[in-house]
Amino acid sequence: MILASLAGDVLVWVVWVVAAIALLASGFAVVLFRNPFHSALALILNLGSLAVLYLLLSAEFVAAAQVLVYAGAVMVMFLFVIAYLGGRADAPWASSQAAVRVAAVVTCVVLLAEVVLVIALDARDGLSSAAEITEGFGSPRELGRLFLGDNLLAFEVSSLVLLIGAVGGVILGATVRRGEVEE
Amino acid sequence: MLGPTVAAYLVLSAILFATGAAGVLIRRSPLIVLLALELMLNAGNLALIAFARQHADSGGQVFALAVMVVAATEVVVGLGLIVAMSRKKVELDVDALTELEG
Amino acid sequence: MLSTFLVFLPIAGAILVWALPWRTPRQAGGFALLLALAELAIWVGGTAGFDYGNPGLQHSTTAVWSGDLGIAYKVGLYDWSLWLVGLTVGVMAVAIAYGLWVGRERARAYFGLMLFLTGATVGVFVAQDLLLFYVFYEAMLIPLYVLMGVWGGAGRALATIRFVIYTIAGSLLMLVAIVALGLTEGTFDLTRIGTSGSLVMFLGFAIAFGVKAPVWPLHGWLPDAYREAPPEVSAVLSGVISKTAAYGLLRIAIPVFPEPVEDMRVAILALASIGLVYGSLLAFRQPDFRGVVAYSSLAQMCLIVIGLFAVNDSGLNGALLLMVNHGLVSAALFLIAGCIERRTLTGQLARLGGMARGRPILATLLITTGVIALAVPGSSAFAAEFLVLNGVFTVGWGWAVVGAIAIVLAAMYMLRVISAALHEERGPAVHDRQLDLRPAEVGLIVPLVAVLIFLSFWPASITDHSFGGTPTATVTSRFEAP
Amino acid sequence: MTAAAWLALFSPLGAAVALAVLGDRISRSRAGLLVSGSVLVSFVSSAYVLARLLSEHPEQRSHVSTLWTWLSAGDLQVGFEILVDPLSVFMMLVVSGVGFLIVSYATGYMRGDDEERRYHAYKALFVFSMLLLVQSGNLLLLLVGWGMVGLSSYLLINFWHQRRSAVAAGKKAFIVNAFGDATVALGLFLVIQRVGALDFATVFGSAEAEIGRSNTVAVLIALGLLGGAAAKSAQVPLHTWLPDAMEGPTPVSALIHAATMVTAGVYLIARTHVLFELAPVVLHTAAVLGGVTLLVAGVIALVQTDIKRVIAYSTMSQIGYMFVAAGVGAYGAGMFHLMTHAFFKALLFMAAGLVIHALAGEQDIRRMGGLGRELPRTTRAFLIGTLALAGVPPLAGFFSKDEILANTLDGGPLGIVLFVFGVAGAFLTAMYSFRLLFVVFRGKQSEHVQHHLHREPNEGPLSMVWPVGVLAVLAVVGGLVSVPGGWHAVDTWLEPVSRPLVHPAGWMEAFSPILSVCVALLGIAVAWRLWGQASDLPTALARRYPLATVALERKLYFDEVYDALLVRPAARLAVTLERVVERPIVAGSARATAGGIRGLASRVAATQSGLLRVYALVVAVGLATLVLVFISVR
Repeated sequence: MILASLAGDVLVWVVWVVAAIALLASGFAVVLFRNPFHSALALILNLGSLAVLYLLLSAEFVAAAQVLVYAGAVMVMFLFVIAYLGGRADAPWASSQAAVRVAAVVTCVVLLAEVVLVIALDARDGLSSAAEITEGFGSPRELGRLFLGDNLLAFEVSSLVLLIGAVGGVILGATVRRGEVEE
Repeated sequence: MLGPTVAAYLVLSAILFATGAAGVLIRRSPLIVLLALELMLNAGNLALIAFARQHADSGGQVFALAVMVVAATEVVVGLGLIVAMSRKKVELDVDALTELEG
Repeated sequence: MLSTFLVFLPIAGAILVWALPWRTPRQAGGFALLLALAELAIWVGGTAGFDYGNPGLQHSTTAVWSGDLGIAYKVGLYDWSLWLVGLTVGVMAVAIAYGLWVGRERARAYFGLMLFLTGATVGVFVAQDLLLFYVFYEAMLIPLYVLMGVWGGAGRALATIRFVIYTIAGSLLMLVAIVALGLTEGTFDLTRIGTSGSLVMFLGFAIAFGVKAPVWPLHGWLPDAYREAPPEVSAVLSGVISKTAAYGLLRIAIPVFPEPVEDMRVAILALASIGLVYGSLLAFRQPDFRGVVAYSSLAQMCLIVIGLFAVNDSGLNGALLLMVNHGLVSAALFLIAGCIERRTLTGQLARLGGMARGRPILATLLITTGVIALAVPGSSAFAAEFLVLNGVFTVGWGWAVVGAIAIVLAAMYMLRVISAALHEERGPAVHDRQLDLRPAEVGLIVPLVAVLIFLSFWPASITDHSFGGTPTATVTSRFEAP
Repeated sequence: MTAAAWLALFSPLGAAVALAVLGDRISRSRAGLLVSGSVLVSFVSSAYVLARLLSEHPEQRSHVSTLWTWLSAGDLQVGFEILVDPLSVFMMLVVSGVGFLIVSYATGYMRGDDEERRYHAYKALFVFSMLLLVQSGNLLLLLVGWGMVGLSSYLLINFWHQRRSAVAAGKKAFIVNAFGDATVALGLFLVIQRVGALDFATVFGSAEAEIGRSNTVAVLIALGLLGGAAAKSAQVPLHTWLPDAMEGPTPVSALIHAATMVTAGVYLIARTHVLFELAPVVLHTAAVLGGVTLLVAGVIALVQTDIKRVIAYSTMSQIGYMFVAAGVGAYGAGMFHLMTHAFFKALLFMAAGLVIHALAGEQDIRRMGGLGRELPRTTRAFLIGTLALAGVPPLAGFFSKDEILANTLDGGPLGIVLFVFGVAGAFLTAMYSFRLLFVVFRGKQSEHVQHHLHREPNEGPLSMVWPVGVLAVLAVVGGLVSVPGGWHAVDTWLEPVSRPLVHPAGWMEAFSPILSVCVALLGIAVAWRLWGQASDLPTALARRYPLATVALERKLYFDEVYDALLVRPAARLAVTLERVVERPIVAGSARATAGGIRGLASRVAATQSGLLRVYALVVAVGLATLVLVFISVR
């Protein structure tokens, strides 16, 4: 039993390390690639590795949603738009102002350092061991119960947000088209 | 819990967030800014799910799903704006948009 | 439930006025007036079932917002704040009726704002949670900014800006004090909050309320605001809104900060006494009707503050009576000023005069209100000022002497304004064609004056039915029911 | 019995309210009838109360009745209460009796005025206020009545409000009286502080124990009350408003500024004599004020040329006598003079009113003369009034004035001085009153009289003539209720309420009348020499002493001094405050905030490059800083 669980632990570690590396690498790639098309592809990888991490965190349903909705639908939309824009999508890599660029990077590093510091301060006690989880943790059933129970309002508001987003997208397209006709 | 502690996930999340933030702050292409924003949102999601695991509370996952909804909506609107800009023959450069100047 | 109902009936009404498709402005205004009168009727009904022997909170409703921070929606009425709520709903009903009679433009916005103002002001008087109090306090100011800035006179822009800046500066100080007090006490619930010895927090509240009242020298916004706002808004502003400051001092600053009150009492009494004499002297110099009433309001509010900070039976009862009384008096005076300005198109005293001739109703109402305002013995104002000065007399006889001098000065400026408008030769802006008060105007002002006369015959109707009969003990024990 | 007293109190108020509500829906004559009827009701009720009191034992003639609590603060409870006792009934009878006669007279005098109804309403309000003053059962309600008579006096003085002088006079009267109200209120604060109550029984019962004798508090309380009394009764130095108050209609002068309101100061001293006796110094001050006033007013009256002003100064002078009486502790004598003075002074004013009526509003005695032949009845009435005023036996003024003088003789050294003052005053009184009589009714008719006199049968409407007749009778016989050496009905009646401090011996009661009658006859003789026949002596005297003449004509410069000491400095202070403090606060704050905000705005605007990324950077920096703050504070 101990061996089996040890083997499982090692397996999980391996998966985690791979996923983490993929996550960070693809993240950097998104930011650093010059071509938005490549960046988008990197983001898909990023989202995929995130889904793996979600699985490791016993969030099966979210992982599935991540892959289907995000990596699937949303990213496809991205790619379509990038393809539609074609060459115009290419943009200069960096800001015109060097000072802003440096300040931006420094700020991000400081922010990172601060957050890591906070996590480190808590790593010993608060974050040292996770709570025990039950069988159904992260299952669609439980999430469904939560969504339609305690968080019904949030659920409804989310749907409303989606609806408004969709309407907004349509309107943005429509006004532009009319503008073109007038031209 | 198998594998690394939640703290490790949180560090990952922090790095990812910082990367995304840097992307937003230094890239000029609105498309890449949008992508970098997605990175930041996902970093947040990762932290949420990590905490959900930490406290054995599915509420965090619900929250993450809600964030996804917001992200998807944002992408729709953001891409719509970009397409509109392109149709209006506006240069696709964030620094070119200085209408808000005071 | 009564408190909640009194707050949200007008607010709901405001939403209806804004949202429903009214066919004519008059319909919207009529609906608003109907609601205001219904509110008044509910209040009258509430006075009947009130337990006046009990100094504790009554008709209260509680709904917790945040248990950890101790924030809740908690409202309720005390036997003394009941009168201030009554003043509010009464004066607001009259003001709305005046707006309807005058026919304000953009009626839906106007009447909606007036109703909203009613609800928010009642909210200030019933809120028993510090943050809720702050929310209502700010909610009350917003409609005032708009009412003053949109429907005001020629100089409204500057007046509004000045009012906004002064009040916002005051409010921010109060917000800081509220947060600090709530966090140190662990609750924002006014009925559970303990006493605090913090001078800084006390000053935060005191300055915020001092701006709103106003107390000298924080009155920079006052003259222009009272001059430029529409008359009925000036009436509300000086009649009702200024009382929220006095209410705040009485409900929060004095009971919660006993030691700072003790330490600062001389300073505050000195400022208020200066303001009292100062306001009376300047009122005597003002060239226009509303200016006189504005500065007299400054003096009266200072007198209320003097009574409050005497912190004894006589001073507290007197201050409360004076609040109600001054609310009615200044509302009536501003409405009369409005009626005069509608006829002569000016409030300049030099251009008025001789209006008593052929206008007996105007003359009677102005003289009656005026002599009540100057506290002729036998008037409710006299009863109130007598108590206030008697209260402060026991603190130090000098304060009472200053107050007595100021009351003689009050006689001077009030008689000046009465004579300048009504007596002597006819002024250049006065013509025989200008009518006496119309029945509608009489119907607006007479109820205010009637209540004043009633109070003159029976001032104890308020002093006997407040603070459970034991003002000092009730206030120092922070209004706990025994 | 108390019900009757309440009826007496509220009946005029009811009339006033009815007139206010009805407006022009009631005819003018009915308005007059309503008011005089209501005052008659008061008089009849008062008489009924008197009858009931007479049937009781003298020591039990005191009844308090409270309708409701008027004002309260903790332990302090002040009721809306009246006190029925010999003193208040005495005053009720004077007020409602003389009031009824004068109100009836006024229905004729004011007939045809545009705002007759308003006049009657004010008059009813005044009678109510005055009754409240005298009936009140506690000090606060007394102050209420006190202030409200001042208010009605203001309203009636500037009744003819188109006249600038009338408006100014009204304001002046009100403000001087407001000063008096304020000092009374301050005195009451001290009483509350010491005694904790304001009703007469408690205050007088525990005054000595709680306040003490002759200490600062006792003196301050009495000074406060004296301030009010002096202001209301127009005693030096607070007398300047009374002559100006003659701007009001003549019946007003008769009722308010002669018969009732101005004598309230004497009533106040008699009513609160317990408090005054705790501070004898103040009581003596009151007597000295009275003595000074009676001389000053008497001298000024000698040179005044307005018929009503002469009588007004005479009123001041006579109230001076009452103050002397009250100040030496002869309260009964003071109240007795108050009553007889009400009779003969009201008579004089109403007779003067008939003259003014006949001359269509003319009040300057230099434009009169020789009216005796034209207005015989008026002349007779005026003569009776003058004789009574001068103290010629056996008219009313003789008995009351001599009772005062006799009482002063028992008042120690100060009393002797006051006696001398009083005798000198008697001389002056005889002189100025007969001057008036001679100048107006004897001598040659002036051109003005010849042109403007309009004759009426009976010399005036019946409603004006009959009250004058009644008052003339009263001025003749009214003094007989108290005869030196015989009986002292007024003293005996008031004894339970205000026991006198002085008890003149028999020789005093014999000596003072003989002396004062001699002096009065001397005064009349001098007046006859100066004004009774054609003579240039007055003008010669005036030329001989120009400074004194001018000083007297300018009323000894009291107005000028007040103007320089109080009015102008206050006005200057107001102007200075406005310029030095108010403008900087109001205008300055506006300029400062506007300028500051504009400057701040331009600086902030410079940072708005429009570059979204820079904005986001600022947000990120802010976030980083905030996190740093959270880390460091945890």
